[in-house]
Amino acid sequence: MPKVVLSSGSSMQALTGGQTEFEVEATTFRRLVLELEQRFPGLGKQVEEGMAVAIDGEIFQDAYGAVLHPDSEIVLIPKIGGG
Amino acid sequence: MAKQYVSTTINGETTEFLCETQQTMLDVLRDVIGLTGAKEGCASGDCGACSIQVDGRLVCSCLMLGVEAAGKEIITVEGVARGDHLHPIQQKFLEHAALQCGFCTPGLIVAVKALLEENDNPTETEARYWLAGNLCRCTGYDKIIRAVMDAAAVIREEKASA
Amino acid sequence: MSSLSYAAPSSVDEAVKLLAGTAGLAKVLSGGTDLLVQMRAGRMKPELIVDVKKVPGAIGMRKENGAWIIGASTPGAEVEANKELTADWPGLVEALDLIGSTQVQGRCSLAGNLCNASPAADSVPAMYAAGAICVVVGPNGTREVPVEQIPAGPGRTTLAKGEFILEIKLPARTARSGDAYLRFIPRTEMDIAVVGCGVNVTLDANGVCTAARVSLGAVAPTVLLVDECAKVLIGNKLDDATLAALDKAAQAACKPISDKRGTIEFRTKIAGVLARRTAAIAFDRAAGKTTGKAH
Amino acid sequence: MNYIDSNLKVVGTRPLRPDGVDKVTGRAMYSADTRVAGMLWGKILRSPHAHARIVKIDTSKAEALKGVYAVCSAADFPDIPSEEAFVGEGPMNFRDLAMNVMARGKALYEGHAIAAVAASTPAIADEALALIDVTYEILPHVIDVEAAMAETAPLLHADMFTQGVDPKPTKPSNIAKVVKFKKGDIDAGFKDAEVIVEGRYTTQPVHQAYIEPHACLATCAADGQVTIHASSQGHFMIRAYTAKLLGMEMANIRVNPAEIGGGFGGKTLIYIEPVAVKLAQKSGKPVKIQMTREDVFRGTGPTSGAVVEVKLGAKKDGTIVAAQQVLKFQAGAFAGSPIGPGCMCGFALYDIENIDVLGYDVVSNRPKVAAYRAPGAPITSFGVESCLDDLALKLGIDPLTLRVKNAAKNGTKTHYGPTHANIGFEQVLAVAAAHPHWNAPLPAGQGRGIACGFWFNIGGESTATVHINEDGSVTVATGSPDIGGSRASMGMMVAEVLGVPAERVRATIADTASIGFTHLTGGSRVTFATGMAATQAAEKVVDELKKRAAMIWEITPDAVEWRDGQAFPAGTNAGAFEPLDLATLALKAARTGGPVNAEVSVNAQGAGAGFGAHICDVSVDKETGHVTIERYTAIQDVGKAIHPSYVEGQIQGGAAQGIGWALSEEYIYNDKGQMENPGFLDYRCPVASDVPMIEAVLVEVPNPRHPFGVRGVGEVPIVPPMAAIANAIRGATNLRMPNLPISPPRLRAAIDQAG
Repeated sequence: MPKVVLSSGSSMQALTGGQTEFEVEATTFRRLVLELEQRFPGLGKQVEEGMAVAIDGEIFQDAYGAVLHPDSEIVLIPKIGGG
Repeated sequence: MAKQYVSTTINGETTEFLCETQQTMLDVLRDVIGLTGAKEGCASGDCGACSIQVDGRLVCSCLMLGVEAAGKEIITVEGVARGDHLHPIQQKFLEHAALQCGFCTPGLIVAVKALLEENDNPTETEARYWLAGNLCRCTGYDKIIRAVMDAAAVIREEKASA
Repeated sequence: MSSLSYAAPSSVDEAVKLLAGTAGLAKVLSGGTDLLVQMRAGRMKPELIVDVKKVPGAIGMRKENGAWIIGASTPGAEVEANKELTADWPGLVEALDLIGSTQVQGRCSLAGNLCNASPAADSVPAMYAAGAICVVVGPNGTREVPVEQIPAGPGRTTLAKGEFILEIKLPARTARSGDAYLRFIPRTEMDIAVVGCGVNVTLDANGVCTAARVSLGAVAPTVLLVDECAKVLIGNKLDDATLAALDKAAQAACKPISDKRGTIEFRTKIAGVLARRTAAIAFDRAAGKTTGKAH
Repeated sequence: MNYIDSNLKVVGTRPLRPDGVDKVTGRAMYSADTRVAGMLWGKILRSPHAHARIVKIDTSKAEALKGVYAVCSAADFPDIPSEEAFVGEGPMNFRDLAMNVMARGKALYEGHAIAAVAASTPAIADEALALIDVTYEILPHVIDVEAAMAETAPLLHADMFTQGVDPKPTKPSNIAKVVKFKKGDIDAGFKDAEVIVEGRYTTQPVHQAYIEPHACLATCAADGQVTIHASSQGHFMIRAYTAKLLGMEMANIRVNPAEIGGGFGGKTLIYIEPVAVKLAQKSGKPVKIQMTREDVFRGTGPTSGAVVEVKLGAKKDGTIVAAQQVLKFQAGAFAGSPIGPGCMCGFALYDIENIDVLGYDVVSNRPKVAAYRAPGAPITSFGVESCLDDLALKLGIDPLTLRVKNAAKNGTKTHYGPTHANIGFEQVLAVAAAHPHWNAPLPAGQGRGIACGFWFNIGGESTATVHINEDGSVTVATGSPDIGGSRASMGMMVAEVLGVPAERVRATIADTASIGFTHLTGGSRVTFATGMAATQAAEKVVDELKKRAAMIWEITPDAVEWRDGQAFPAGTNAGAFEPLDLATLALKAARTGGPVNAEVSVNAQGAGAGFGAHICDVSVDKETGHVTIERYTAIQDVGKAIHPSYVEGQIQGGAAQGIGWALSEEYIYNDKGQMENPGFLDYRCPVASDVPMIEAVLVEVPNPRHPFGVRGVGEVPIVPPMAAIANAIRGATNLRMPNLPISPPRLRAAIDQAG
């Protein structure tokens, strides 16, 4: 199952009761968000609106479609803007 | 409040306008006459975006009253091009990519024109000090200075072949 | 709303009448590079602006048996274009050239720089050093005033209501004389002087200083004419001992404030540094060594 | 399709920019250049106090003044709830945005908007402002970041509880958020280290200092439809934010993008647009608001000032085994400093096993910060790259060699999660090492410094349309405001795909009603993301053109080949036909199915990260503390330069801004918390005589995720300069200057202290 890692910079441990790593049954990012919301109310919304994700090393911002593999590592990080 | 009547020459055209005493030449150009080439970046003479020539001399139009224009010959950026083709300074600014946002460009074009009329063979240092009153935040000045030196060369050639 | 009127008289009498005759605040307009900024910021709310540039004598330069008479409203750029004046008073011309940008040079004037009465004005220390005389016209006629008697404090002058400066006179140049002005600013251009220094000297055939005037800007409420510095120079060549004494005397003369442009400590130290560097240029010029720009 | 290794005819050349002539002749229309008949002048009253309760606002005298048509204050705007959203640049709390646009209850910084008027002339508007009678209850204020973090500091927001700490705090604080990143075991790392260096560095807030002050013109029709003319880094951002703050439907707001006179991140927010719309609604007349330069400094966002603590541990051979950072960022009056990127960027350049970063987002009585070129990265890198220089010195290793030894490469896992892929940092360092500047003998008395920088670069949503005009000329329209020449690169990419000269393609920027949503111009995303949309739109047009040619030749489209702006039969068995060029096909468009156009919207992913290395030589006047930049070279991996001149320009401009940040730019506050230098006279941006020629060296490591290999270039160049200059000054004086700006008084004092 894909592994989700809360980079501590995401400051969302509050929502996960301190958990920083856990596995989630999901094959797409969209499914992942729904699963997160179900397991940790508020986290899914937070991820959607305020976060970017690194899936197997690559940063995605707003990427429902992104495909997850069974061995995928998903790191939740603050969304990135710029000047 | 009674407005002042002023008759002047702008870019070769006899121009008459009414303005309030406290209106600067920049206010008059932009808000009374509708020549918006000269820009307001600071209204205190620190950025040069409003540069114009008055009787050939480079000034900040934000540091001159509109009423002072009476009887003067004024050149704004709109009056720099030679008829339907660009002045060598304008051409070189384009060729050297000496502008990004372009907001400081009108003031720079006029300031460089004044420089090259006084000295058509400036050193890089002379050019940099002459233009120290024209702030540019985009380019780091590098390409502007290259454009100035190149335009100066063109103008010298023009004179030589004239 | 408050109404502001404007007049551009063509004679001294007319100008004086207008300035003296207004109940409210009447301001003289030469280059306007300070006045317009102050009006825009609401710090200055005049009722009448008298543009004196059309008054005979206000614009232009002439030399009368060695002495220069400069129209007090002449734009800096026009003064700098005068090669003969620049040869006689390179320091004063360079000081004028340091006011603002090229654009400001097209407007700013000696009288404006002096009457704005900022202790940091660039041309003023140079005028002090030069021993310039102001030709002041007013309701009671014309009087000649040494330049150092014009500023009364930051933003204040000793001119009476209705008076304005028509001309600035520079004394005739004697042999082996030279002047210089240096200022320190954080950038290379466009800043107000953190410290300014003017030096004007006359040397004998051996390079010994026989006459000197030294001035400092931005280290006190008004520009200072520092006799102690002059005393250090007179009777001496500009050797290391003299330079050290000059540095010390300049620092001792400082009564600066700490503000957004510099601290007391920094201004004081820099005053000493500039005094040395400016004197070196003035001595060289008096000895006929360099004519190049000091900056 | 991917063009990276194809033989390019247009991309990589230097044609004149399509909008150039308008800009050198004064014809280009910027925000403040638009005016309409019957227009009113709007002006904004700003708080003279750094922190004060607004007891009462009496506007009756102002309203009674002849020539005044409308007055408004916070009471006229909806009081919207706290809501985090990511519409524009970075997470945005709309309640904060609303309260920043018009103070509600409290003035939180000097310059905070309190009320606004619309009058027939600017002079009357000024007079009206003076007639607005505001009763303030002055509150204690706090300016500095560490003072604001203190338990006893004056609180800006009674409802602000520090996020990111467990358990949730019970007392409010000025610390909006704590951010942590960890990799490996930091304690083990330092135990393992043979050499340890640390430093404490401070940076000043600096303003983007775009030369064009914010301005806008709002008109409001009787049916409630609003049109806004404004320059910004995103007209869709203006529409979204204005709609949100006024409770309007987006469809009822149309924003026309004026030419923008610089932004650098500072125009990714709104300040005046909702106010202009409100005044237009109240007065029934068009309203123009134009900030003064003083308004810009007092009322709009600089980037954060900060305290940066860095500790590095290394082996004798130079291998860095532990890296620790504590960052305290000023957010201004509302939460939201770039602390996230600040925590991520500093160590992103290096392959380090054990990393620990702690960041604080802190509010104080200053204008709310706005994005500024690589937000957060220059601040964190000033600390890290200065500390690295000290480490190199202590190890006796050349500072460039030390960076090469520890450089991040493809596969390096960052401390914030992602793994670097397709990066060109090693290539950049190799070019630096071989560059004549790095190898030139150093003139006596001068110092040489080097520092590096990183920025993620982003992609995101963009829309582009390509039209083949009736005569075969081409128009490309996008939703991305052109802040530095992007119209040129859009036109060039389209020309390349169509196989026509750049001059045949005109690029424009469409308003919010005329093209699909496009995220704002920022994050160095336009040439990457909008360029991707434009390229794909051009490809769709080519496919369509092939279909049209096939129809004319009565063959199948796949038997048609597109080359050099013409359709050819693909091989002999496709048949023998004269090639059909754009003009011919355009002429036959009606007969073959109608106009040939395509629109493409993308949400571009795979933006390639950027790395740069800057080398600079300085001389120091030891008597005055004045620093002169003698030589400057900026090397950067740009992926692929579409128009090299404008890529170089980005790098040169970023470097010059960094020079100002390093030496002369700062906010000076008095003890009342009022800014003392709100103008270009005493807020000292570099002028032409302050900087040397800046050599921009383009390294091209293509980004495989973009059809032309593009990666963002606009932000990286402002990251290295401060440390590069500080390192050069250390070389010249043997003094480590940890506090910015390195102004003459500071440097002279340090020189005297060292004796």
